[in-house]
Amino acid sequence: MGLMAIDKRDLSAFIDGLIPQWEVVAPVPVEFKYAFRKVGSFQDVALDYTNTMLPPKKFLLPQRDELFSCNPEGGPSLTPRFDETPRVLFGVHSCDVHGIWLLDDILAEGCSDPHYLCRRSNTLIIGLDCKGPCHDNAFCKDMGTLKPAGGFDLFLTDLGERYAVQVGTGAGTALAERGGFYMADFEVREEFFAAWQKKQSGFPNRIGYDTAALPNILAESYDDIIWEALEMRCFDCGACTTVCPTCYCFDVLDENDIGTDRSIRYRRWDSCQLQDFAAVAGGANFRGKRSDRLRHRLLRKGKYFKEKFGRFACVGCGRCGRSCLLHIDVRDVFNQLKG
Amino acid sequence: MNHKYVSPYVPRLAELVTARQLTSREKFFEVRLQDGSALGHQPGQFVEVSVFGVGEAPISVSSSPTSQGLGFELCVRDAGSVTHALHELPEGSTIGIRGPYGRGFPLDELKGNDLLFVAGGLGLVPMRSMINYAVDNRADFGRLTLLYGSRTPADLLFADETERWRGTPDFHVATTVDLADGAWTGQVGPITKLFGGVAINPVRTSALVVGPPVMFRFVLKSLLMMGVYESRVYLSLERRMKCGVGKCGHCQIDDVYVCQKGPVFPYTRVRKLPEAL
Amino acid sequence: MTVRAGVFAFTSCEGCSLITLEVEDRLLEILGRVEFVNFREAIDDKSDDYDIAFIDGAITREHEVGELMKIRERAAILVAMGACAVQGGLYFLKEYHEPGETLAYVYGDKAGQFDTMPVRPVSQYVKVDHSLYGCPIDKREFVEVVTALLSGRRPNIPDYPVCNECRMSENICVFERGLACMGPVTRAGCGAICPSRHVGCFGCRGMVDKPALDQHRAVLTERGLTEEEITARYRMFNGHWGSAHEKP
Amino acid sequence: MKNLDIKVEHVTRVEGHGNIVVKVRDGRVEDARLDIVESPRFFEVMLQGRSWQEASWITSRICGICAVTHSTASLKATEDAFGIVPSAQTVLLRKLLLDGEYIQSHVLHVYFLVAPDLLGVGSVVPLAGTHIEVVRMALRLKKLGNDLCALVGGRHVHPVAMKVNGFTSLPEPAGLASARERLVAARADLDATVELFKTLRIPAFTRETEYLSLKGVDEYPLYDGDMMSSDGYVFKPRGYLESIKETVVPPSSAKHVAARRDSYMVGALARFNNNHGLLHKRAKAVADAVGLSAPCHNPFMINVAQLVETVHCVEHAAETIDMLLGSGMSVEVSDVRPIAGRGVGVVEAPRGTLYHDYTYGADGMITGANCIIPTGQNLANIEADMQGILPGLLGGTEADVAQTLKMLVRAYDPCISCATHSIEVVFDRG
Repeated sequence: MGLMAIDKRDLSAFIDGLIPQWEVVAPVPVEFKYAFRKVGSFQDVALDYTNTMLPPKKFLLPQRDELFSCNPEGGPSLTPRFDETPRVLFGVHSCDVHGIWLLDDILAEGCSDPHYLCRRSNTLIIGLDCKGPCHDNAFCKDMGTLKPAGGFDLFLTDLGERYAVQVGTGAGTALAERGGFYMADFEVREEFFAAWQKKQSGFPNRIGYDTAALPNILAESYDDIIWEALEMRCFDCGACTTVCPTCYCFDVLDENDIGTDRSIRYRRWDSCQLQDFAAVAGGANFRGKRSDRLRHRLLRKGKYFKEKFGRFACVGCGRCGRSCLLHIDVRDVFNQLKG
Repeated sequence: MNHKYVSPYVPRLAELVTARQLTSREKFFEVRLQDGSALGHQPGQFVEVSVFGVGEAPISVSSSPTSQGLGFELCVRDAGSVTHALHELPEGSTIGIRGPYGRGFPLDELKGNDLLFVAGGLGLVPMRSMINYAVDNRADFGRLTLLYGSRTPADLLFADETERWRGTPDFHVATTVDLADGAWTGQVGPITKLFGGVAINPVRTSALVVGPPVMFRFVLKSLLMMGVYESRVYLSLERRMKCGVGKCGHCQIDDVYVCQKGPVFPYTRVRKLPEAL
Repeated sequence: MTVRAGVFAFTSCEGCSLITLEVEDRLLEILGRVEFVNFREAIDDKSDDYDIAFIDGAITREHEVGELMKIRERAAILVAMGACAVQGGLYFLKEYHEPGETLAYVYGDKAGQFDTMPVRPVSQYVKVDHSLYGCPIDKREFVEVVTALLSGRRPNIPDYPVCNECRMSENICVFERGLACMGPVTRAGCGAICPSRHVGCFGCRGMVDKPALDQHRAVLTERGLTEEEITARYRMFNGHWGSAHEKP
Repeated sequence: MKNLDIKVEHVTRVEGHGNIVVKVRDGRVEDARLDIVESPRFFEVMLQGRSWQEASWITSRICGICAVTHSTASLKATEDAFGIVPSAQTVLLRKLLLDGEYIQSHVLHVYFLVAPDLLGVGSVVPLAGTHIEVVRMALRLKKLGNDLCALVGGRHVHPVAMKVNGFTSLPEPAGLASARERLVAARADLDATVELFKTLRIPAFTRETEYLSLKGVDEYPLYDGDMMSSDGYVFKPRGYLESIKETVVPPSSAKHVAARRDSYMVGALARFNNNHGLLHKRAKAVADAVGLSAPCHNPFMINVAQLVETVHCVEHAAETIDMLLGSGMSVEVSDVRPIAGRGVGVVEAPRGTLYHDYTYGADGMITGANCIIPTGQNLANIEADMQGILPGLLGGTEADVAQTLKMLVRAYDPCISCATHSIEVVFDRG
């Protein structure tokens, strides 16, 4: 799709113009960090933010996602629940756009997940380019997520007085028709290209090899002692998967209403790093060893999805490393495995 | 509400037609889908059973698709919240069924072969589906042999049926228990003890193995020593199949979702999955 | 279905009993399903015929043991309610002082007239079917246990660390605020209420089944806590847990 | 009726385990006691060797009903010891928390524990059948109190956000604004409660009594002030040990307390009698409407005084929120430097004056502690009232006598587990 532009002074009117029609979600400051929240006005948005604590996936796969309700009277009758709230995720950085793009593939593949797809089809994604590395441990460049390749409707790159706007979908085109946007002229294209060049050189590589080799390196490291060593730094708390833009594992639970006999089946975020994740009702735990759980996570991130979808299930955002109290950092592990 | 999306997580309603105690821990259920349709399963597949307000659990289908009944059969051990609630339900209750899910035994590949069924404990539940399929399509298969091991004589499942199988032409049945009581006159010891007493033609035999994880390693060793081809050994793996549709992640071993690619796997595949055994 | 229930308080502040009345939004619905037939703090009836017994408080006196055992015999389901009942709670702090001195300090020369024995959780004396964790218990979890028991399912009580739900709440980690926290080894379910208010977790919900203690100590040491400070943290709500293994 | 032996084991609808014991011989009251048979809990010992940061966290666990007041008294004691004067914002937030606790605690007591007696039912459960609107109203008001505590302190039972010289985090202004709306809306429920109270028959019994409470200057005093007696003397909180004395009275595991007379009363009625002029005008109007005027010597009127205070706290909370929002809250740096010494924190709990008294070493570790709890102070007075009321009851049946005595005990809203642990500690005052 094409390249457009919008003057900075027009962005506010554009976003505020969306709010009556869509639930607009954007990064906002929370003390010295940031979080994606529903905003009431463009003024609330932190344009110049570093990575949010949780990725925006929480609006597509909420922590508690009701699948259906059950009314035992006359049946029982089961009513599926679908969230059709029209929503705009604004200000999503390239790494997180990649995360959503991967979830799009994963949750559509095979037996597709309509609860996700329903939310997704009602969600517009307006990305916003970050200007520099958000943190020392971000390794987006190594994971190939410096610029978006899919999964967005519009994507904004700061050119000083205006933004270059990549249009990713037809819905994005429709958004751009709301006013303020114009086709990119030669000058915008030049600046956009220059900005991209500048961004590329401004981000260092933080993995000491070409990540194309990663699946093989991980395969060869299956029995490496590094997994046992990492055990000594892991709590089984699942913070790493909770903050991950591409983790989507869930648990399914029933909840009863005390006043009636109705119940709700819902799913909630789960984590392959929790001790009982692979335990069955009979008591056997098929991934009872902490080192096996750690390896499983890293293999998912760096091997399995790459082989299946052609893309890593790690976007290099570095959130897991920052949230780990004993500093288990995917980037460090990838580096150490190469040895 | 008509919706363009159909959720795979919403079960079909079904009736518990009969419920009968099988052993102290297992109960046997006949289940019929409310819309009258057949489940349409293959031997070795499983369903997700819902007790509304309690939850959902993966359960192997125990009846053969060839069986004459109107529904299908489940044999359930009281082991968790859902299975306990299922045991408590009276006949006629409404439950939810999703599935059938996964890949069962490869019927086309098995056709024409001798079949060696090796079942440990609850493993006989899914195996029963396959055994009855073979019995009902007796001409499609060669020699049939069932080796069945259980903890105690009281834990033996489907005793009547085991006798019926014994009476089927060219069907050899051998059982063993870990702990015998006074009345037990049969074999005592691990299931591998039964291998000495069976006469099979290894090159014509496909071996189907279902049982607790500890059993697999010894059984595999015995099978391979007997000369059964690796490519003709099939295992059914137990995992925590929560969603049944390859999403929730709980049943994943290495890069494989057991609920999608299993629970029945050829040994040649399992061998490449370090987390499988 | 309705059930008959009793709420029994032993050595406690009765805050957990009070929480059962603090679910104002659901209280009338609960009262429609749960008939409280013995609940000294709230009602006059003192029936011995109940299905579920909620036990609030630790066991610190000989006669409490007998009463507890009687309750256990009568109740089909016994729920230990709150840190005192579940793990002995804060009261275990007195066990770090010499017993005779303890009595004398509080009751002076009349100390001989008061009996007390080492603080023990309810599970030390009777089988506990379900536990409601925390000091005090969490009201949502109380409703969850009641509805689960009424529906014949196992209550959904987490066995993973507070860190998990703290991250879900998008809290800034209290370690980043320079505070110490028991979150990495403490059972979740409170919604990380303390870290959410910028307070380090004190571990009131007790530890997860298999806590990563060595790792936790490593974190606390790395953040500059001394051995004494670490021990003080561990003793606060988990003294009895420690004594059953190694006294922290 | 010449002889009477009453033993009510574990009086219901009170917090903690207490037994009423009465012995009458030939029409003469030989014994009238409220025995506290709660397990001793040794908080003063538990505190020893713990740091100043943990003190309020530990002492909050003295009581599940008035955890906010215990935390407040504890923080004030520590601040007193360290010479810290908390900011105006901190004080306002603490007062708002106290308002929330008073609303929740008084509503719980008046509606759930006392009203069943006055309406002739056994508990709030049948009350839900006969007076569902009353119960709904009570739940709304109680939830308002709870939510106010949760908003400011994180939760009501054992708040988490209170700390020495400040708060760990501040409530959201939007939350305060919506709480204010609910406070104003609660007036309707309170008006209805007043109408209900007008119809209740409150036992007529008076006994001239000494009342102790904080002394207000320009505000009805819940948070601070000097101590005053209705007998006309005042004393500084720090000097409380010179004015009130605790004694151990086995078998009660709670100690009795007395000042210049053999007994005194603390709590809502004491505060009303001593400070009624400082009540919010709406609360004063309620007092007039339900016939409460100072001095009132009928202990059953404690519950009426609680209603009056509830009205006051609802209005006071709304005004406090206005002040907080008007000045704008800011994150404050709370600097705390422990110094060796002793500090006393006195606060009015819903049930009466609460004293926390800590001695710290230079390292900020507690070396000595004493807590005097309202119910402990009321115990001697409850027994004096029992002795006073009994002669007039002897014409009735044993069951009637027991019922009246239970109502009397309940009127005091005793918090028994609270009261079970303390004795005077010898402090090294150099």
